[in-house]
Amino acid sequence: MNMMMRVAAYIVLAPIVGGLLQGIDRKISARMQRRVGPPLLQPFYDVIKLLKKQAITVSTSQTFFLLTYLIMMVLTGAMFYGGTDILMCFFVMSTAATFLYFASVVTSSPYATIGSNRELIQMMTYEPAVLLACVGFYLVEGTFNVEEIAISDKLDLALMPGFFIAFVFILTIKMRKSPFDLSTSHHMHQEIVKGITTEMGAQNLALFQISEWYENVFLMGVVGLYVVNSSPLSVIAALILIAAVYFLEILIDNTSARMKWESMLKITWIVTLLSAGVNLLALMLIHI
Amino acid sequence: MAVLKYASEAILNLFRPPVTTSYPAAPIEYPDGARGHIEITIDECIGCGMCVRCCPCGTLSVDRNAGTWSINRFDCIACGYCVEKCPKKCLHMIEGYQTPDAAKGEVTYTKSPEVLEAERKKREEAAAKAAAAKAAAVAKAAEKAAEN
Amino acid sequence: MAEVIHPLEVIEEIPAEGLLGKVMEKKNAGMRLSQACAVYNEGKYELSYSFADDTTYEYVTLRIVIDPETVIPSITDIVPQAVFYENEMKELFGVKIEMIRLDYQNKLYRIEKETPFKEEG
Amino acid sequence: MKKRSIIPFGPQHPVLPEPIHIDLVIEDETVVEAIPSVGFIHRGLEKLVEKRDFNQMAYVAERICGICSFQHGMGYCEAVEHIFGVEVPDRAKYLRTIWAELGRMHSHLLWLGLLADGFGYENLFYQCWRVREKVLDLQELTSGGRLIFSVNKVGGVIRDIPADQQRTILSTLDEVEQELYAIRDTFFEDYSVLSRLKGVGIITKEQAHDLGCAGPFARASGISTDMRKLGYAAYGDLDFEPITSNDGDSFARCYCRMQEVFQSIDLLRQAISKMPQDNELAVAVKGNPDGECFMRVEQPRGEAVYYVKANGKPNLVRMRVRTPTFANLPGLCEMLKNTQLADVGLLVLTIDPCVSCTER
Amino acid sequence: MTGLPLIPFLILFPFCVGATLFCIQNMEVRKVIAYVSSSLIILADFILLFAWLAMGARPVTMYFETAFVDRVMLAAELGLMVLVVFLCFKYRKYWISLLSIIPTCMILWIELYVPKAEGGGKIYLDHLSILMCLIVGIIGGLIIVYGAGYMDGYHQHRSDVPDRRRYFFMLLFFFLGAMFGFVLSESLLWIDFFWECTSICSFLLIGYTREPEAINNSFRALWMNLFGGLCLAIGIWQFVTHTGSVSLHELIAVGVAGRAVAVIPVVLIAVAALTKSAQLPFSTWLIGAMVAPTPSSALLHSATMVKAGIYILFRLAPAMQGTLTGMMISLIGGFTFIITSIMAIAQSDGKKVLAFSTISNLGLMVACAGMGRMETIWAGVFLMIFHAISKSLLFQDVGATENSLHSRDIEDMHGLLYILPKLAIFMFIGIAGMFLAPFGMLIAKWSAFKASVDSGNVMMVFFIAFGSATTSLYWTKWMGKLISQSHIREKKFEDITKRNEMISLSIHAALMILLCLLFPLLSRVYVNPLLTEMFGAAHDVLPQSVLYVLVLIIIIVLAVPVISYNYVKNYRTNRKLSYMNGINEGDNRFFIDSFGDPKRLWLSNYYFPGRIGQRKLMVPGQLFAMTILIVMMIMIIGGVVA
Amino acid sequence: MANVKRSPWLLHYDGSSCNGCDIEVLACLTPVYDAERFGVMNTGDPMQADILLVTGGINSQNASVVRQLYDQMPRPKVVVAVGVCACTGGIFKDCYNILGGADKVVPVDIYVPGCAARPQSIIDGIVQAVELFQKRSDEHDALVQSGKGM
Ligand code: SF4
Ligand code: SF4
Ligand code: SF4
Ligand code: SF4
Ligand code: SF4
Ligand code: SF4
Ligand code: SF4
Ligand code: SF4
Repeated sequence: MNMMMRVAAYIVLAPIVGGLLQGIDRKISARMQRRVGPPLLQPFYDVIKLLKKQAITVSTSQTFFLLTYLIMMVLTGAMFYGGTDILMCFFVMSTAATFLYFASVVTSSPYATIGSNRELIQMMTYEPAVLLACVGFYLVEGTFNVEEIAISDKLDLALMPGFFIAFVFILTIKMRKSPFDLSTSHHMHQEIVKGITTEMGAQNLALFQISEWYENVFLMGVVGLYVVNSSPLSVIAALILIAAVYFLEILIDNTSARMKWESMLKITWIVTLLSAGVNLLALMLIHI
Repeated sequence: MAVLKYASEAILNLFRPPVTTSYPAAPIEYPDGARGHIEITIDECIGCGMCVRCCPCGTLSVDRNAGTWSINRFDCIACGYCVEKCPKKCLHMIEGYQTPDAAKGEVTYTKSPEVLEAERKKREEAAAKAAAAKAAAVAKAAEKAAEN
Repeated sequence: MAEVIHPLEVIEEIPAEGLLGKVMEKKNAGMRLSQACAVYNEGKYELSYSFADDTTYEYVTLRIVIDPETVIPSITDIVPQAVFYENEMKELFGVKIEMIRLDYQNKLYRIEKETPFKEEG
Repeated sequence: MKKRSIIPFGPQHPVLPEPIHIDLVIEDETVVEAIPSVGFIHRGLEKLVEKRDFNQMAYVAERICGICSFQHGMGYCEAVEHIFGVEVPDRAKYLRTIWAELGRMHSHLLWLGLLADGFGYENLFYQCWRVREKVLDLQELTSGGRLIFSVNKVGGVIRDIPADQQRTILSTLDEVEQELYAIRDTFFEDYSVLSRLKGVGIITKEQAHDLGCAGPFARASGISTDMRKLGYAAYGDLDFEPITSNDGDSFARCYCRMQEVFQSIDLLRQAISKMPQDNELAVAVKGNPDGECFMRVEQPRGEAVYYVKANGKPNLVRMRVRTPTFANLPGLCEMLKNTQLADVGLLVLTIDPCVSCTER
Repeated sequence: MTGLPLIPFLILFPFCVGATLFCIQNMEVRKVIAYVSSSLIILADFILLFAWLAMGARPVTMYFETAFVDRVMLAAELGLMVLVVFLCFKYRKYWISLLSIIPTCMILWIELYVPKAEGGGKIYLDHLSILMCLIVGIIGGLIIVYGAGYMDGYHQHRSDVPDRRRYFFMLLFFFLGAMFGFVLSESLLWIDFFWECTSICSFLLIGYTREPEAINNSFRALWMNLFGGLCLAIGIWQFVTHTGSVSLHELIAVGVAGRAVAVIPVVLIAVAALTKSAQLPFSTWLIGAMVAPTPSSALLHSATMVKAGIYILFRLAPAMQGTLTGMMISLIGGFTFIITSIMAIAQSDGKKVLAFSTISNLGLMVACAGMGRMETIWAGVFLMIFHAISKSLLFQDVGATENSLHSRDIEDMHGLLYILPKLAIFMFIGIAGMFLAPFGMLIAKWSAFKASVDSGNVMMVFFIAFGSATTSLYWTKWMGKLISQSHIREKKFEDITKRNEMISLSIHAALMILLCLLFPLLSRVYVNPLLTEMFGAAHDVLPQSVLYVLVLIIIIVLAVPVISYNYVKNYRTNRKLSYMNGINEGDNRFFIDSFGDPKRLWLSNYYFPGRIGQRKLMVPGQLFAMTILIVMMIMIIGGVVA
Repeated sequence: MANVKRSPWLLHYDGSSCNGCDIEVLACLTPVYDAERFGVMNTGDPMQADILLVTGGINSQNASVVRQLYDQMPRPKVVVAVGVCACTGGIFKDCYNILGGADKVVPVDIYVPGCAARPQSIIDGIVQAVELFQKRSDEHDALVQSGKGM
């Protein structure tokens, strides 16, 4: 029943938390740029506005793909907070991402298509680090089960710093932050216009936005998982870690240029190989 | 080469006040002589049409007889050429811009009734004078003709 | 106090037939094409091709005066970068220029009015 | 062929504030073919000579482009003054220099910001524009207009910069200089920035010469040319050397422009310190011009050529502006070959196009 | 028991049908015979399965006295050799004939002169061989049904190719017989014979069109496969001369016991398996094989024949576990998996993508076999099942699409959903089956991943982590093409897919979805016993509870699109033009170009041929794999000899 | 009747202007004026825009582009003409290639004069446009509720 509660809490609260996080993000970014910035609740105003607008599409099936993306994303998070298999969560997340790709590519619009091609490259770039993070948990805890990982006595972060670094690194891609906001960006000027979201207007964009909130809350949950253990204090530590990681992402976003796909792929894979790889070798040695 | 070169500045910026002005809550401060819009001291205008002819946008119109001077503020580029050219120096460049609006009509300035009255009188006088002069001239001419 | 350069600035009038030769000559002298333009004046085209030298700041303008019907060759084979200048002359003035490397076919600016500059006053 | 995408780039494109269109053929993200087209801003303003007299044309010339508006006005006026054979008063020359250099600063800061925006560094864009606002404030203070000054006329200028405003300029310049250091270092040293600029869109010195490039674009390829050396306005009295770089890549272009901002600060200080004290701002010109003149000035984007031809009537026969962007278009076409799609917008920006003045 | 007549039926019947078909001129009659015999084969497959299950589902060895059959086989082997030598001389590839002559002579010599321990059975039935039979029979039968329709379309579209359909179907049936023989045989000599049969069938099918390219490719396939045959023969010869036994299970038992005599035969047979499964450095033949008509690509070069290598590796897995050989095999498999999946990204020819992906997936199976742990074999078996079905479906679909579209280039499939909807949907299902979350391939991959972690195989962990990322890329971008709005809407294509093709496609698609739902069951009732046979004991690789949760997730994930489809079905919206910087010309297909004329928008996926293309990576990959192979062979053999 | 006026997203297009007004539009978004205070986002994508800012007097080649961008925006939408050129054609209205104002091509709701229009002026224009946007959104809602619109 506890599990059901958590899942329900995620489904209800994630969009609120996600929207607030984004509001904080925009506010902090503005201050880093010496601006006042939008109100904290701006993301919600935006989504409400989008929902209120006339429904438009370039291709009618886009809404279908986006809705599927949203539900899959919710499912991913629900599986995670429900305490199931973490590897499965990420597999479902990839499937969700595939639907986002479909939603964009179905339009046959030049910039959406280029954006989605880049999205694919991004998916290829972050997937190894994600899989390896799961392996890290498995090696440390002997299970892929989120619940078991969360209630064990170990402090995962201490044993898997390399995996953590790789994961935080790819978070920049997942959260669509500079320098890796290739496929679409929250910023105004992008060489491929709005990338994958180019053809999404009104309700469709709102769907996309809400999915992102769900996704971010899920990802932040994974970050928290690195420190959550049987000790109740660890929850507070997790929240601090999440805040730190989120702030770091904002800082990176505000202090770097957008890179090109080749640099992104190379740098990310090298970081993944080095940090996660060394960590993996070390753990394997202990393990065996 | 450095990674996240601007990071320290960005973090410091968090503790610096934003540079954002609070317009529209606070009014704009213009420096002296800022170019905003054209005002006319209409009563001094002699309706010579100099400004109309020199305006590069064709924004102005005058009607000497009606004593009006019109400007389409949605068409004026605030170049100030009319101000420079006006022989009576009755045009002025004033700070502050025309506020945006849903319509882009012209505004017409009409001389005050007294001035108009005075002008009319003047004109009538002048006309009368001219008529008199003319009559005189005609008379003279007739005289001359008669003489011849 | 910095030195002030007072470069040579001349306009050379040449016959239309001599254009390519002269352009070649300027190019070989290491000058770059600085501008090319047309004027329609009193029923004739005056075409100016200006060449600049980046070290001496010398500025030489070749001027040809032709009838509207005269066809002149493109200089883009010698100075490829002249494409935009020549396309412009062709589209806006109606100068008859042959064999432009990248001919926009009078659609560089895609204006609705035909050769607007080919009328006076 | 099938593995190539054929897509439009522009006219409406958020990376480029101005409408310019390129037919792009790309393979993966590599540009195979790029054919630019212009004409979305072509107004035909050169034709206005028939409807406006040569004095009014000064205001039209200013509006060829809102960025180097002053320089356009000045270039045009100098050309007409040349035909008249009049010499403007010394103080007017210095005032023109000050405004021109302020304009160069604001234009370069604007460009640096847009470049940062072009490679997705939003914060840097904001910081450049934040500093630029101070320059705009100076412009408004001294001329009355933020962008378009309308202070030039044939024969001189119509406004003076009194001593207290000169002091404000100097103190603001100090602030601007201080604030620019962090920005400069970010452009010159940040890894992500360099990864986008270094080695991208290389134009060699020979290519730059053959393609007829102008301004910072040419200087970044090692061609040391700067029309200010011709000594128009008060430049003959000031000490400076053209800033060049030999790399010919996007970074070199960024480097040259960034250094030119500092050079402008220096020139402004020189100009203010050497400003003559007489009060005359303009000479009167009588009658109508007759003759022709090619006038070259160094605008922020490089050599601009004003051709004015008059025949003794108030309306000119021809006014023609060859703007630096027009001269740099062939260079752009060359650069776009074999670059990455991500660099297309960036490279278009590195010639700092002013489509508006290119098409007039 | 011994009299189970089904087995000779399964092996011989296809040969007879093949020969009959070759003699019949009338096309309709041929087709009827083909349909009926395919159905019979499938039926026989099921009868075999149920009969064997009824017998208690225990491994059985059969047919001890087969002297006559042995002689016939020997004669046939010589016949094959003569055929190969003849063709080699005809096409001036003289040296290749040596690769046939040498092993044949060796086998001849073993058969005639080497004393063998008597009493070895010739046929062996267990879960693995029955599973292989089912795959070969069901998929083979369906592909033949499909092929009957396909070849009509093929010759319509390729009018330049001489019509040799009789010959084609004969070879397909011959192949089926040989394949049954191969997976059922216990005697290494029989295995060798059937092995050569499949090699030669494949060779002849690749050269079907007799175009120069086809002939070249067919000889490349021939020499590589014959080279494998040579390794196999040497391995057998080694084993026989040392132990006097020709029994496969004897070999495995000896290997598991860790005796040195088994090491060299095992490694040589494993290398032979690498050639058959087209692992690096032997991958090029399979890419070249794509010139053959699609049914043969689907049947031989993806779904079944190449699995012969996997099959034999699975057999050897217990003997390889923890040995250098196992390490070598897993290393080469893993390496092949990642490198070929990267190369697949650079391909736009649909069949080539399938070929690379086949090699890549085979690489994963090979790696699973090489690691030789129970979990990896579990994963490998599932990979094999799901791969066979999805790939067969995909190959057939691409073939049918090519017939209707006159192109199999993925770029031409832009908007296929709106041009040839049925084929596009099947293709979509097939691709989804290859890598998307709820489908079996992914779960199998996951357990392979987990097993690699458990076995501490760091290399494999990396190969899988990076390889699955690259795999997703090429599949996803293909799927994207199918559903994109078409930019060639004005051209009309007729769907000339025949009914029989559709039947085969639909059964494949249905099978795939069914198996996904049933796979916990499959795991418990079939694959676990299989592992028990192999390893002596089996525990649940994935706990049943996990499996049920998985199925639940599968159902939910499959349901999500359905739900959202229902939700948006009646959603009213306004169509807008797509964003083209404001210069669409009329609709979404054209824009106004720099010369003011309409220009067709064309969108292509990313391929990066200059960076990761076949030309760029194949040779380095081969060199690397060759180095691993040679160095490790030297170490292994040196270790035995020293 | 949701409150949509807190989130006006802009689409800016240079309809043959001299750049002066364009860079002032951009300046509105930069730290000193920071239009994001009002929830303004400058999106480059018509599908996502609520308010179209047009600068310049529109030349013949640009007319179809402006019209198409306008058409691609979802309702409710507002058009703001920024700068004298966009209001009337300004100094260029006599040019042969200038149509003379944005309202020659799309229905303009708010005119922002100035050459160049000051950032504050543009902000004023946006504030006015936002009120109109809210009004139209309410009308749109009513239509949707009555089942007539979509
Ligand atoms: S300021 Fe300029 S545009 Fe305005 S009315 Fe005067 S002359 Fe005309
Ligand atoms: S120029 Fe002066 S006096 Fe003459 S009409 Fe204009 S405002 Fe009146
Ligand atoms: S499009 Fe190009 S590659 Fe394709 S067939 Fe034609 S020429 Fe060959
Ligand atoms: S390029 Fe020339 S016209 Fe354009 S803004 Fe710069 S200086 Fe002005
Ligand atoms: S001048 Fe042109 S390139 Fe430069 S900022 Fe303005 S619009 Fe952009
Ligand atoms: S693809 Fe077309 S051209 Fe080629 S063989 Fe088939 S029908 Fe003929
Ligand atoms: S791809 Fe098209 S053009 Fe090329 S051979 Fe095939 S059918 Fe002919
Ligand atoms: S109104 Fe003035 S600043 Fe704005 S575009 Fe027109 S000329 Fe340029």
